[in-house]
Amino acid sequence: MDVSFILITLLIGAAATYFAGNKWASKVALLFSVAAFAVTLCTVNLLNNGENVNSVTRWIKNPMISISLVGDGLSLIMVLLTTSLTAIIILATLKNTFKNAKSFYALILFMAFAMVGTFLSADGFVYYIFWELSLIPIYFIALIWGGGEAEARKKDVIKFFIYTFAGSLFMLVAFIYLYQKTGSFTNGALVRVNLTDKEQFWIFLAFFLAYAIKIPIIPFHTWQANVYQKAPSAGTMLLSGIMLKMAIYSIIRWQLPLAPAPAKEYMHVLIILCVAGVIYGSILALKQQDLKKLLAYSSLAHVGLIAAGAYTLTLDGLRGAVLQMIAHGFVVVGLFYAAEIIIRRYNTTEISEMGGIRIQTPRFTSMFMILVLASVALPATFNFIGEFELLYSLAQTNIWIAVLGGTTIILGAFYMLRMFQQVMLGEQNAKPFADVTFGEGFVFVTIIGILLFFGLYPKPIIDFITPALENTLNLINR
Amino acid sequence: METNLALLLLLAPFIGFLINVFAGKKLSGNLPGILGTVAVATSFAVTLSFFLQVSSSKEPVMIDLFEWMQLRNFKVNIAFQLDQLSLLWLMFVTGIGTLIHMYSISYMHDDENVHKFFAYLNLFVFFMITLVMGSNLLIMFIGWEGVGLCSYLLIGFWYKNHDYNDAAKKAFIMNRIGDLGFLIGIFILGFIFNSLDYTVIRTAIESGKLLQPSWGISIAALCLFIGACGKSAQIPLYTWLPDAMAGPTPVSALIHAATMVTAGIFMITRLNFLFDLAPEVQNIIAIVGAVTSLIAASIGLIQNDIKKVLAYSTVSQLGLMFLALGLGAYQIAVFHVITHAFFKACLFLGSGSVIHAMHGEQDMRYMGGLRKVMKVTFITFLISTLAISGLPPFSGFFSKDEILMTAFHDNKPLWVIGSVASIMTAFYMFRLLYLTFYKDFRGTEEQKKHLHESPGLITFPLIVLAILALVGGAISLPGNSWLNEYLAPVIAKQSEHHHMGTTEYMLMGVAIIGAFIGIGLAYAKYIKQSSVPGQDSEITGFAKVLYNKFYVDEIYTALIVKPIYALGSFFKNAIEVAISGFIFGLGKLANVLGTEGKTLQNGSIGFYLFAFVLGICSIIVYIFLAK
Amino acid sequence: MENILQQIGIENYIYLSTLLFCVGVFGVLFRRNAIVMFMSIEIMLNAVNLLLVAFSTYHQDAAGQVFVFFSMAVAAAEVAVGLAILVAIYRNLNNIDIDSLKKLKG
Amino acid sequence: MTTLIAIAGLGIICLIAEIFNLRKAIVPVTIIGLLAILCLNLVNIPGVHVANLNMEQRSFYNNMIIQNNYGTLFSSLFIVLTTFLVALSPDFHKEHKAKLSDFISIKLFLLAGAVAMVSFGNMAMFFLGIEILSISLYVLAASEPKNVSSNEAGMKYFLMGSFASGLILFGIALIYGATGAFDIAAIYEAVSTGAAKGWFFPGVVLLTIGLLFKIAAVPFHFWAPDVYEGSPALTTATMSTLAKVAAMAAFYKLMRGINLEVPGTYVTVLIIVSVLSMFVGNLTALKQNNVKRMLAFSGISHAGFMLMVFLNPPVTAGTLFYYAAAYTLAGIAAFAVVISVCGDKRNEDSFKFNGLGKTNPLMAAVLTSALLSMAGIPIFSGFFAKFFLFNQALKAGQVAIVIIAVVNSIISVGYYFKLILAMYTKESTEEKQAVPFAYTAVAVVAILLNILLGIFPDMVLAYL
Repeated sequence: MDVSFILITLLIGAAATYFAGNKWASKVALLFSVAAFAVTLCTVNLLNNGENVNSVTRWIKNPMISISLVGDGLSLIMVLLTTSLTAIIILATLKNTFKNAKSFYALILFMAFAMVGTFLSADGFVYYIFWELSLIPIYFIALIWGGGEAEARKKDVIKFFIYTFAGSLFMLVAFIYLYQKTGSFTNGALVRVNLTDKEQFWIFLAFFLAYAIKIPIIPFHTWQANVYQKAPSAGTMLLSGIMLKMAIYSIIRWQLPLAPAPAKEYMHVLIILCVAGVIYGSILALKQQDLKKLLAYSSLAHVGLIAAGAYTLTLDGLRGAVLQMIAHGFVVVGLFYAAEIIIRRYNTTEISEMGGIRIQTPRFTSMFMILVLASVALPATFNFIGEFELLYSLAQTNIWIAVLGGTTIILGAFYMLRMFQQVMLGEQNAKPFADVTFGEGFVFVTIIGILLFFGLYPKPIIDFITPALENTLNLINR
Repeated sequence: METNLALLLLLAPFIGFLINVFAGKKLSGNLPGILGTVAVATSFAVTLSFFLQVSSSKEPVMIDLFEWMQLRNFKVNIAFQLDQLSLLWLMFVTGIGTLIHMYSISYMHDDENVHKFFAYLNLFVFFMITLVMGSNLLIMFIGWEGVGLCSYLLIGFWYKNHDYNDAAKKAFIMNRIGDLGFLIGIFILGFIFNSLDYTVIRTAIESGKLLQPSWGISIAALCLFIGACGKSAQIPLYTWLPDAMAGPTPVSALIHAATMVTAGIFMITRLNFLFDLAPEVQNIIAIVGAVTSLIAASIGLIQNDIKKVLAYSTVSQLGLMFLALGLGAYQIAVFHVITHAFFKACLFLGSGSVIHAMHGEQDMRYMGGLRKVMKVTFITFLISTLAISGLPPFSGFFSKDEILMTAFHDNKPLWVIGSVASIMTAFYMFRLLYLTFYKDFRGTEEQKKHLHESPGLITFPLIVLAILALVGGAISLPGNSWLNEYLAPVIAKQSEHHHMGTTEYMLMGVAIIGAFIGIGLAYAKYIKQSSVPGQDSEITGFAKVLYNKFYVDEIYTALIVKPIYALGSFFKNAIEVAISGFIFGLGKLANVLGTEGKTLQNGSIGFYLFAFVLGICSIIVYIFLAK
Repeated sequence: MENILQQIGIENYIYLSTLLFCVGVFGVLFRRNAIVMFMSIEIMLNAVNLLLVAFSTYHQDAAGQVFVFFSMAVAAAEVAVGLAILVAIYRNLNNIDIDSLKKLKG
Repeated sequence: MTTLIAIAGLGIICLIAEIFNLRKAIVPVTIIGLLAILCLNLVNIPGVHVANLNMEQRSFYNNMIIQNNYGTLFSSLFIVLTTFLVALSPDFHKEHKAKLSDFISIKLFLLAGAVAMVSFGNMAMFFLGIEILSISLYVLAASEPKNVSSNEAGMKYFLMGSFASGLILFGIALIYGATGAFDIAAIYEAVSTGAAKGWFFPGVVLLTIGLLFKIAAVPFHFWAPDVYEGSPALTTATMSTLAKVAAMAAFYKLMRGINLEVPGTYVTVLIIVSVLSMFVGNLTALKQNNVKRMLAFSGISHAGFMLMVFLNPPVTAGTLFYYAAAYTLAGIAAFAVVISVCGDKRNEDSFKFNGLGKTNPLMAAVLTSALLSMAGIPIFSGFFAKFFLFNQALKAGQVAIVIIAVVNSIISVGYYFKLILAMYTKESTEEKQAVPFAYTAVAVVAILLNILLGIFPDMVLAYL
């Protein structure tokens, strides 16, 4: 029993879903995603019992490439996030009916497969393959099942694809270059190679391009809002909930250990860039009239803070980044699901056409409210833990940066509450709004439960990830 | 055992909240209210037992539950600390809380969402208890933001009205500004002390071996004070409090008068040992407090909305408390917090009772003569008014007088400001009293018909609070103060308490005279001339400035909100467009080149062959002749 | 035996055939009549054949001459195909002007 | 050697079969025959341990033919491709069945030429191979006499092709003059001993130019788009896969065979040509509406990519073969779909692919995969091909070229995905017609082979 089982489960799941036919696709997909989650839990358990969950398979002799999957605290927590969120996302989409559902769900599972692979692979080349692979499904999901005017959608989706593809190709070049230096792609070997600062700089840059586009960090973010808006909610959830976490995870797993010198030298530049993203995103969110775009920009802001934390190269920063990744993953999925529900009921994304929903839906309102509060990092929600550690790490580098980054708790509250007021409150809306069904409620309750529980008792996660992060830190400071 | 009791104290309101949230809709009639009241009453009972225990044993009760957060150099636990200070606070939080819950049962009984109301109220009490009980700054921060949340929920309780929602939003965001300061303060303390536990920090300080230069501590103290400003509505973050009156009156009484707004004072008192190390910050606190009290009082002079007046008076009183804090007289600040809690809660509830009778009318210009119909309300209101105006033997007299005394000893200008503020207080409070209860009724006939004394559930709390407002001063009489004894363990530096000499008595006299001046002016204007404030349009000159609260809100909008939006549109319309334009530009460039390539491919063999030969020649030239 | 090549010198053969080759090239470049272009190409090929023969004598080695036969055969085949295409074109367009073939472009 | 003979024999059998009008039998027989030849060919592969393509070789007819892993693998690839092409033929030519045997036998001779081009040991053989290939292609290109554009394509291809042949011949002549031999080994000998005369290098350059024309590299590429568009789709498929790769393979073999140390200027020229080809090919492809033209330009850019193997010649044989295999398999799959969509109705405008995702999901999926492979998206072998190429280039220290190549792959995504978009987002304009089994089969098998190659690169890499 090793980590490869998770991948296999998901891959089989994707195939099975496709062949299950449109009628059963969603159910089968749900089944397999839950199975994958279960398998992940088992693996985590094994790891906690100190067993070896890694799996290595020889693949290509020349250049020397082997499919080596490594499960440590860092990667497995991300896998846990991925599988759980995938299950939740599939659960969330059960109600809607897609044309050609079998492909849709198969693609979702396949994407989960690719992303899990990205988190697990310790071989740079395999990692890159999974990284690219995860791009194809989301491309088709956004393209085929997306909403909005077709031409505009095409334009945005292709822009997104080329943009991210471009970024990652440079990462590939960097990997090959490293391979020429070391004769191996494995993370272990790559972090041990001695590079001149100049080489490190260029490699860092290549990686940065790939990640900055994926995360996204300003000014590489222009694809984001449009794609989030156009993609179907499931796609948006996958993108914002998991996919952009891939990039931040990669920063911690690959970029920083591989090229620590520039990371140290340009630390402040990077952090300021990210923090600028926080403020920029927040202020833009204030101006959005489109619900999904608003959430997209808020996500831009939060993720900027996470990246900033990761670049502080402190334990708190890394830990905060990981914690916040998880927290943000759940919150953003929840928020987009809420948005999805509203949009499905009113079939518009214009905030101006909403409002006065609270009267009709006490349950939905409370759930939405809690999610909003979580996303503004109210204490005792999981997000607070993450955001606190992040800001604390920023404060360790420079108190003023911390103040700047801290404005997120003000601006965040500003635009989120504004949105909540415009969407939910006010005199009763003319259009009727049915309160959440049991299924929808279940999704929300799950997410909220997770957020609140770990908000008060994050110890299990912290203890799980800290050793891995300490290793990373040692590699960075080697 | 203690742990369980403490948890009961903490969780009772929370359970009430849960029940009301999930089952509240099904509970009929007053059941939600009764439930909420019982929940808080339970906490009160438990608090009482702890109070007695601690005040006898002098030993704080420490409860450590489990590890919460890990940071580079320390851990933060979920842990609670029941010492003299927190228990004192809990006493009046839960005590007054119970009364106000009771009051609300009747006050809110015909609201459609009454169960929600009590749910929120219970939640608030829960968070307030957390804030007070926490044994480290982060727990306090949980409560700190939690109460902010509840105040948001309760201000916007009537969510159909967007003005109320705006008020709620404003309150939350302004608090958040303070909270950022609080967070930064926490960070700095974290660096300096590698812990956030009060006890650890205190021992670290008192052991006197501080590695960090004290300016670090000063900055931390300043940041924490900013946090306090947000919560306790001090300049420059006070403007949310008057707007917060949008909430139901019991809320104003509980949250925006008695308990939540005093959180700032609690925090500073908690960390008094820290602030003692930063005299410059203490100065700032004192000045801010004094100025706030003056400004707020002056605005209060001519407001016509009965609750607005009380709101500004609250701000002004809080200012006085900060003045005391700034002067290092923590016990006195606490003393005033308590007395103020009594009489201000009473005043708010009284005004609530009036509004209840007036069917929602809040403008004093349409009241008057109510004392005939609403005896109980009137009397309790009168007592509280006297208390706040600082007339002996009412509680307010003692607390306020001690503050002014300290001010006189340490810093004369501040004493002057404080005194002026209290004269104003006396004036506008009696203005309020006269306009509301004296002369003839100025409302519509319709209202006049329905005028009535409020039911027992409303008047009972009034009476209790009035009594407290009357005798509350007893806990810290000049000379021999029970309170100072009681608080001694938690206050690091004992403020030299001055024996009662001639100066002191002289000062008392001055204060009393001042109060009488204020009252006299009010009497002259509103009873003798029986003048009634004119319509908004008639107000002119400085009065207009006062009436519009010095245009502070407008200034803030112009200076902060507007620019942010402008920046937003700039980002949206300029930068976003520019960036994506650049990206698309690359694509366009490729397309243009592609078109060029197409034109080159012109289909004529002649040209193709020509290009072919050209290629050959250039290659040969390059290879053989270019050497 | 006294080889004619020694007297003339192989270089001159190379220059000659290069010259011929260029003549062919220019023919292809500047004539628009397909037949003439074919002929020019033939000139190019024959220039090469000449060169091959010269070299074969120069090296006293028959392979070159054999190769010439190859190339002639190939040239013949090529021209056969070429003419066939030409005929087809003539049937369709009633002329054999190369410039009339500009349908495919862009 | 046997391979070559067998192929030629098979071609003749086809012609004879026509005479005894066993037309029905032709295609099956040919395919079976080709597969048999493939096996026959594969048994020649000595084993994994042979690294260098100059070792472990057997020669026939005093070095006319030299058989080694390089030649064998490439000829196997050609045989596979031809099998696909033959399988596509009957449905493609159903209008004029009478000519079927001619088409098939021409393809077989063409294959013979291609095989000769990768297993020659002598300039004569090389020249013959290249000419057989070219002439059969002229014929195929112009194989629709009634159709003007077919004529035009044939004419253009023929004129410029023979022009190029002239250059190649001239080059050969000069080399012969310089070394006094047509035999590769002998030439190698002469060059390494320095016995070669000064005309040797000019000869090489002319030869190179001729071959650059055959692989359609800028600036000798102008014929390609027009000819691809004008010729019947099946012929285009042949050109863009078999012919191009054969020429490239021959080019590489020749260069490795005859001149060991190339002067820097020469490599520089190749690099410049490669870069130009990438840019011109990709950029111009962006604006094409005709799918065949688009593939022609993408082919030009791929030629540019393949030229990168000359950055580090001694070790790139495997890379070249892998790239060729990946590219041709994807190409065949793509063309199978193109043919199935457009038939031999002379119109391949991309709007005919609108809504293919709905009308024929399978074919759409295949075409998508093929395009993704060409664009170099992982798990398709196209990606690995590019990866190995970049790997070699970086090993040679040519970071700049790699960056340029990367930029080009990014550009290429633009037009590959334009087609994919059309298939999945536009509404279909065509009525849904039944796709012959052969097309589907070829498409699917080809793309499966492609993916297989991607998942197990060692399958072929180990032999070179």
